[in-house]
Amino acid sequence: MIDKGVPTPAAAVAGIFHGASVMIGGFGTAGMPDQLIDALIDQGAGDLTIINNNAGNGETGLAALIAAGRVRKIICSFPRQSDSHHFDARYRAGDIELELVPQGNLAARIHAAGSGLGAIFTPTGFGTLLAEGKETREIDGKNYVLEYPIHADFALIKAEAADRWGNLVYRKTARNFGPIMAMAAKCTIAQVARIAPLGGIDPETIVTPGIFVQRIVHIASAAPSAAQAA
Amino acid sequence: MIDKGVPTPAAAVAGIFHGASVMIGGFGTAGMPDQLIDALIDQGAGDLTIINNNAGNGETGLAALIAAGRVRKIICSFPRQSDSHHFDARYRAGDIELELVPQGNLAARIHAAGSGLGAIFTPTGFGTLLAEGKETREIDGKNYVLEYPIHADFALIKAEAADRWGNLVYRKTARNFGPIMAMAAKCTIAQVARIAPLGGIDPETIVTPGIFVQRIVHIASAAPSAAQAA
Amino acid sequence: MQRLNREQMARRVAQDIPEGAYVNLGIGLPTLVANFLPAEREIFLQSENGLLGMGPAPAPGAEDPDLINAGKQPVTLLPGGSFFHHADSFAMMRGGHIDICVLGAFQVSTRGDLANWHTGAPYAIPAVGGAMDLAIGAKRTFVMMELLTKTGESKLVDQCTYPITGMACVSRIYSDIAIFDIGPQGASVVEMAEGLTLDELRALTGVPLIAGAALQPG
Amino acid sequence: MQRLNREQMARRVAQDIPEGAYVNLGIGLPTLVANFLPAEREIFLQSENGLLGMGPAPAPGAEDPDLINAGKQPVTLLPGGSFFHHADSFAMMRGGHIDICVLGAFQVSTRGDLANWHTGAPYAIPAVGGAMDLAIGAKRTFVMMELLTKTGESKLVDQCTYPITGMACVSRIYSDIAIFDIGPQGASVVEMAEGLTLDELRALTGVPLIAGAALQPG
Repeated sequence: MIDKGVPTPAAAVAGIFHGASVMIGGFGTAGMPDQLIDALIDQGAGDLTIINNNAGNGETGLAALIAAGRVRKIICSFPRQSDSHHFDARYRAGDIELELVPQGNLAARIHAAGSGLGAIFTPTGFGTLLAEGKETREIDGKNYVLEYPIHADFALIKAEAADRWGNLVYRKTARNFGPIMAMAAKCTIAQVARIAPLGGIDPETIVTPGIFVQRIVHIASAAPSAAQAA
Repeated sequence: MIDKGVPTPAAAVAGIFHGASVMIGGFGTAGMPDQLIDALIDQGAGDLTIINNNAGNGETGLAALIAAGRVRKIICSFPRQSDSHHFDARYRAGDIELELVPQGNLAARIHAAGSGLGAIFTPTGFGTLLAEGKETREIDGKNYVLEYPIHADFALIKAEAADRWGNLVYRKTARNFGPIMAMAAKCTIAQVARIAPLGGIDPETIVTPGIFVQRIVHIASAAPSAAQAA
Repeated sequence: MQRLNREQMARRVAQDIPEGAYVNLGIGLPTLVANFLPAEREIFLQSENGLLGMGPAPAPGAEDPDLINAGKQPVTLLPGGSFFHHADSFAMMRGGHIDICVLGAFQVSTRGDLANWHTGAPYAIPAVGGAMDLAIGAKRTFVMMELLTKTGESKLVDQCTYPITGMACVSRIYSDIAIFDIGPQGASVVEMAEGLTLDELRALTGVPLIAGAALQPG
Repeated sequence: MQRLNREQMARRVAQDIPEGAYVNLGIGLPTLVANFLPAEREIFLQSENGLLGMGPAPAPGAEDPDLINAGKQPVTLLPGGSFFHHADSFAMMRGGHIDICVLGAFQVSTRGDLANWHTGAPYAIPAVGGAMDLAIGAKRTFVMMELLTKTGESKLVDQCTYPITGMACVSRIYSDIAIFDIGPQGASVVEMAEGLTLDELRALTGVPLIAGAALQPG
């Protein structure tokens, strides 16, 4: 019998190695897998390349991972925020490498990785600093930049519910990067607020089929109702 | 108030012009929008370029459109079937142009069109007859073929339910090409078995957001229960 | 000269958004436009973090941390709204499915280049977010901005001096002093603040301006 | 020599599919494999027309025209199964998420080129379907075929004479006479029909064959 459930966040992040590339879901704090990140900090892996939309907020989650000195490089679209001081300090000190990617290209490159494409011509960024040095091409009268897929060794994402085969559904705008990161990583680890029985999620509504998910861990405290009460 | 509903299949296919490119959903007969195709035959537009996975089965639907002499070119992955005699005859007579595309490249090219990409490097077909004359490139040790998006003027698709904003849900494997064709066509026309009130479809389960749909028509007889009884 | 304030600018943009339009309102000033959309028009607001059919801010206490807009503010979803993932969301944008995108700007050139993501200052940490996708994706890109900087320089320029966000992507500028259409011939003036003349506007901006149809003597 | 019949070949392939594998079974002979998967193993069958967790054929009268496999035959969905659109389905394939794909073949070359989509006959109407995506997408591509044509020619060849479906994509061949692994060194023999010698097999195929580990004297 296949059961992708693991008992604890520590078990969920086991095997994430020094130097790994790790996608982390979330847009700001919505969909951010806080408990998995905490477990990753405890686990100790460093020299990580992180792919996320942002570069951490405040003191928890990705910001804490950065503060702990575990991140060598970050690929993201929007690092600078009012409370991104941990990233800011390490970036200004030259301790973290930044690859800045327009948000839609970030999504498209992650999606391309999950879909097995070798590269894509995207119109976003043409003629800008972020396309400098990149191959460009005019196709049907419009200009495009060649962008390559972003793969990762691991993805840490947050979903609303899972069954033991790893099928996932999400909650509202916490969905964001979860489904495409799940496709693009070799090992996708999801923290979920609820475990459903097999067949308990309507097959028409499954957003991420279990084929894209390797481990799930139930985090009751990650339930949105709890977050709302906080 | 926005209501994308139109009263009849004839109204739904109004404006499809001579020489238009028309995507038609369906994999075999599952998801094939039969009533819309019948209406298109009655409407009279010809010289059409059709994008579909197949090239018609038996005597109805796409096969009837071909038999009526309305199709100039077909882009598909699997034209030859035991009952594709209308296509076979016209193809052998040189009356229909065929662009044969591997099924996954067909899906990826339609998806690329809907997503605004200029071209994609795909591994499928490398080294085969179907990549002859196409640009290729080795990326990270793997070989890829450059393929271009497939756009269309119209898409005719079949879904299970819609609301007046054009949000769609599908039924089982009748989903197939519907969601991506809806993204890739300038005007997407959906025949649906049920009209839901606005808000009557759970927003977490909407497969095709209404932004991709321009017209919907209610075809009670297209309900799968009726099809099963037939 | 009677300049528009921020609310008046937002109201003016809202006037031009037709029923049934799919619209993305950028962070900052453009977000205000939502407050002035006529209640009798159904207009679909998209937020690039994965929702379509965005409604107004929730009542205090009813905020949901999983239901936010691109500016990470709590929002609501209208009946008929939907959720989707980031690749689908930017496919809507990049694929030309959004009718109108309204953005703020540091500068816009008379050929429609937009600069709104980076001051280019050497100490600044760059951040782009969805700006470049929004700039080039929509069928029409509207810019909302005050026409002059605090030191009186025109933000409508011959050539952007800040790093650009997108090339030739702006179709219309709504400012506190005038409204401009951007086309192959350059910038044409659609409307001006009461009491302003075209020559005064030319002097303020220092760029060539065409008199739009509505300014022509009948 | 004791050749395997079609059912025995399917049973032999099924033996090698481990629990938890994501598997696509091609149209024709490979479809038979589903009948021999051990009931105690959970194995995920994908069909490229948009379902994962495919179950057995429905009872007569319970067919649903909207629930079919890639061969357009009625099927069922297991609890835990899911539906998705064609682009997602082929992303599963092309993106390397499927562990094993089992396909029929006209020919396979000793370097793993597969020919199974087109006889190349001038009068034939070509049809490719998902064959090219399936051939190159899965982590491992198994071929199931009778080793010899009806006229006795080997389908394992030095160089395919039919138009190929994919280059160097086959990892293993299950035939009625022998099982071959395809690797950088060429074809190695994993198992042979009882009573057959390696030299006899070499004579039947006419291609260089390596003795696999299991055939080596202990």
